[in-house]
Amino acid sequence: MSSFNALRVRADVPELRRFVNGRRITYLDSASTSLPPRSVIEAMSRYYELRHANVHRGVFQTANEATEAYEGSRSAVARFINAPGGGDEVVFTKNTTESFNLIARSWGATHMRAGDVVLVTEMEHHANIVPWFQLRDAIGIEVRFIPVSDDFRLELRDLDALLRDVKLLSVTATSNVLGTKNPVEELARAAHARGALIAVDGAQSVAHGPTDVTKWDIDFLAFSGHKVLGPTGIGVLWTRQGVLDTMPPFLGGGGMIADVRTDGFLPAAGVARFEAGTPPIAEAVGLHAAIRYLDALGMANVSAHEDALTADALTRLSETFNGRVRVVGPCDTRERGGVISLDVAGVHPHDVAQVLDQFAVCVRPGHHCAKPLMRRFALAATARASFGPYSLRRDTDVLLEGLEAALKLFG
Amino acid sequence: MSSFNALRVRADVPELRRFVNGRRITYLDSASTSLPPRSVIEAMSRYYELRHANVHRGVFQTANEATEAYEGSRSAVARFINAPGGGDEVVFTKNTTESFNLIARSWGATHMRAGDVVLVTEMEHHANIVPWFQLRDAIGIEVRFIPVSDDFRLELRDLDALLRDVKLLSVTATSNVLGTKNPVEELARAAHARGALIAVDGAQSVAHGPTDVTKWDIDFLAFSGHKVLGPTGIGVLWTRQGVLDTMPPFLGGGGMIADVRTDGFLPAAGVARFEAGTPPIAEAVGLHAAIRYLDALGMANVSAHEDALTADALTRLSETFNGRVRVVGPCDTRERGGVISLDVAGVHPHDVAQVLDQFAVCVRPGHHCAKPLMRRFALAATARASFGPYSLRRDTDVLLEGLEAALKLFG
Amino acid sequence: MSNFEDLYRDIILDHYRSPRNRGELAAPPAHRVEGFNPLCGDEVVIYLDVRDGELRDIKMSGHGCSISQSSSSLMTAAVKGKSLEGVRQLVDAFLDLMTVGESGPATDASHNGDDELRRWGELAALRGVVKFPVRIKCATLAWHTLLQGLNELSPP
Amino acid sequence: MSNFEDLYRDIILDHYRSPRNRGELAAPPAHRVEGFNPLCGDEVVIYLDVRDGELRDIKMSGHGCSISQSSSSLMTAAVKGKSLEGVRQLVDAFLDLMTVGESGPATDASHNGDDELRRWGELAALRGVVKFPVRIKCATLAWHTLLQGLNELSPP
Ligand SMILES: Cc1ncc(COP(=O)(O)O)c(C=O)c1O
Ligand SMILES: Cc1ncc(COP(=O)(O)O)c(C=O)c1O
Repeated sequence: MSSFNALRVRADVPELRRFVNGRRITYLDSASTSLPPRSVIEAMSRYYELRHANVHRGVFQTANEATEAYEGSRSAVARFINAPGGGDEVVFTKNTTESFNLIARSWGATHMRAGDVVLVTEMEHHANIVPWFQLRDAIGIEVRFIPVSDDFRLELRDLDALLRDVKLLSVTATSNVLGTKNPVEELARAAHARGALIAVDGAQSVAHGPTDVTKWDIDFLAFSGHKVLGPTGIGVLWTRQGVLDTMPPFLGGGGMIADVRTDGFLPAAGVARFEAGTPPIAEAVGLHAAIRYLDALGMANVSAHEDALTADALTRLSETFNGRVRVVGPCDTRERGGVISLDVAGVHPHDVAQVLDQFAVCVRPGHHCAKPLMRRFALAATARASFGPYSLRRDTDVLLEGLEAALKLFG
Repeated sequence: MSSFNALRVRADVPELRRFVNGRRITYLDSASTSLPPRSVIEAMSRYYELRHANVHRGVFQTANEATEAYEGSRSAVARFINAPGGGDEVVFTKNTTESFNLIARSWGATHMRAGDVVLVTEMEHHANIVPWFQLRDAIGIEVRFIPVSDDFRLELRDLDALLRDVKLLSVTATSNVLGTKNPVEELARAAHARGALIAVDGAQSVAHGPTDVTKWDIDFLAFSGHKVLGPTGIGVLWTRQGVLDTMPPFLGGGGMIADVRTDGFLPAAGVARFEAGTPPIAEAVGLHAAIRYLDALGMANVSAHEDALTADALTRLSETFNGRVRVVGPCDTRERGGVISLDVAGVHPHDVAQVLDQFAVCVRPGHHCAKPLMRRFALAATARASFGPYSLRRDTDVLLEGLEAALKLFG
Repeated sequence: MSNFEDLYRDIILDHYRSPRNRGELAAPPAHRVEGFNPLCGDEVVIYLDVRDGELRDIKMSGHGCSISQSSSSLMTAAVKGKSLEGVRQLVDAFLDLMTVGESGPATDASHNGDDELRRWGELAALRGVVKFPVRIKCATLAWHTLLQGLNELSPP
Repeated sequence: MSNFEDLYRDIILDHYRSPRNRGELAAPPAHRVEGFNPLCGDEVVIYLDVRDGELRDIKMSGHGCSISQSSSSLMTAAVKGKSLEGVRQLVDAFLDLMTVGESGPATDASHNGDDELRRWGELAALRGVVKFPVRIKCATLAWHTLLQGLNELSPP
């Protein structure tokens, strides 16, 4: 087992040393974006200082090095998520959102017809909803939602009926509002049993516990570099080889073609066909460093660490505030990750966040790009606190202190 | 006039200090990607160390700072290209290629019908060809090509006839193979006179001379961060306000919506509607630093510097090799930029580049993502040398030395 | 006074806790207009009773943060009984006050003299918002909505 | 010997300057097969005269860099007159030699003994290519094309 020491992780992250309003930052917004450790920042700087060049087709040495760095990152991503087909199944996109658009417009537009159904859930992020509405508006598919129960879980009793005519089940591994972890393996079995494929939104899961697309037996996985301690500007779409091979190109341009004439073009083979134009090279280098860093921590350790923090935070929130602060999400840590949405009695999430900012606590108020879910629970917004591998119990101390102050100011 | 000193620029670029094969690097591949100065690399590192947060909707201080940094970059880009409507006309994409795909799928799919024509040129990069073929395959538009003359210019005699039924003229400002600079203002007048819009590919022009979309009177401008001394992972699409307002969203997801329900969505207003998901935040910060750097150099100075280098290189290539090395492109520097494609007698471009690598000279062999142009001149590939603001006359010395060696080895 | 305390002044908190002119008017005859901030979900509904070029009565309902709620309460108190022209002038002036330029607030009421402050009355309490650019949308929601209502009643 | 000199050995340059078996065969009766490297535009056309399970004659044309041209020339010299089975074995072994793993060349012929070298003959001159991963595609183009031709003649 790898060694894990949250204090050491914290020391590795430069931004956590910053002072705001006279206090050291308490960062509880990892569900929005994670803070990269020094090794990630330095890997990108070193890349730009030493070996920056455009990838592919270069003959000179730095061009070879840049290409190796870029392709090396692809292989590392494949190993990290245990992709059965290795790097040949990993497409670099710009973020999770582009990954879902790619699934919808390449796979979806090819394999779905009017009347076919894509089944999502009421707890999806807009990234896994809007592309399907766009496809619906283009070719007439149906977008169906698995309901969320009052206790913040997927309502799966009628799953078999919901799966009727479904070609793709597209579901988040972990909700970015509720923290709910969904039963991905069970859903994969159900989807496959009905002849449907399954896509998993890993944006909130990949940095917080082990990912194993082979064991999960899924068909697509999407996630973002910036949520796994890596850089902005890069995302991943992993697709099972047999599925990838059936997908036409998405964006058109350089790098994704085998030939272009004045009367048409021939797409390239493999993942290249989905990467039009100069790819996010430095970002791939940064993502590789992030994955190396997480790997060294050990994802099972990260998961255990965040579970403990979450359990502690839930207990203390309930004991301290006695109902004045409600957690919008499951209370059992076996069913949830470290994303804690708060509903503070009489205090609007904006005001909660503003008061917390006085304590240098970073939480996010808003609908978290999950408006159907907010409507489901008749909320306009929540104030969301979320953990990362660098989080400590003392972060919860400051959070509680700030929440007290907010209740006092507006009480 | 700003001060310009190429030696100082060179000192600012870390990668140019590197040694390869026992020699300091001679970087002649700026047309593929440019090398960022230290200030760009450090701006991004500082961002990740101090103020990284997700943009928009954040209330805490670093989130505000990140948002200001991101939006500040947008305004800086607008000023740099003299956008009449400011930052409200600047969309951040992932590269030039995505910018063209956005034009094709949002503007093109909305404003063009079967039989309408998009007019491109034989010297376009695949980024400005393939998206139009994809649109043709989707809705039946026609893709028409302005021919290139034997002296490497656009053949504009029949422009008026070529413009028949054209809805969009989409043309590169500077060819990435020939170096040819096209008469953008004249083309804009001709297009507008026929009721067509004009899109300009600035990938090869923006880092090499002044850009003024107002004076040029164009409708779209696309370029990439990594070709203007900035980072990978970011591109720009500038669109005139009146045109932008008529364009539906492109990718779907978070950030580009006004509302999402379980039965549909409402797109956001303004440029936000084209930026789905977490945008390239650190990359925008790097791009801002790059623009600040170029601005301080003065784009007119950069242009004069590269023109002088190009004129000198063309003269010496012709004097030294006496026809054994042919330049595939115009010889008059008033008509061309610092992109010099070489055809070396009896030596394949791959071998040219390989020999040059021994001298630590970085040039790019290949079709440069311009296969229709290569076919036009019956070339499989060229070896391309290209200048940037950090280029010096001595780079040409080493290039000539390497070319001599290549001719000797294969002669 | 710190920026934070300048944001959450007592007047603001008072109007948040005890909003003035809260409620509804029968519409019609009153005019009803809705405002919505899609980014944070804040919502305001305003009822306008306009007669003889004068805003005889105004009521508001909806939900939102302390800034948006107190701003709409302060607004109703400030505009009630005014001539439509006077209302328009006040709305324009207020939206101006809340505009931030590239390098910070364009107008900073706190630098203005007593005259200026007297003119704004209780509304001056909102001047602290300009130091928190993300909150400006909260403070202006009701005002934009009122403007829209006026325009619907008599296009400018 | 530096990597560079190891790439451009005299034998390579000699075969590049004076390619063996260059030309065409009337097809039919000969079998014609084309190979294309879309990334660099290299092209090779191979003509195969196969009779009684033997590659009686082979010719090649096309254009490309020194590595692809010399490799195809060396190939024609090595396979001409061989049994089809022998040709297949050689092609497989050569493509194996040119395979690089994640951490560099999988096989490095230069570490092998004299036996190995004797077996490869002049083809051993191509072993320097594995140190230049981007050039491997150049060296293998003709071989992949030959394999394709053999498969077209008699599916494996
Ligand atoms: C003229 C031209 N257009 C478009 C592109 C594509 O740029 P990118 O690869 O950054 O999308 C390039 C760069 O290769 C270019 O030279
Ligand atoms: C569950 C989930 N899916 C998708 C996304 C979108 O990620 P990105 O903005 O990086 O595209 C997010 C992040 O906000 C998320 O939490």
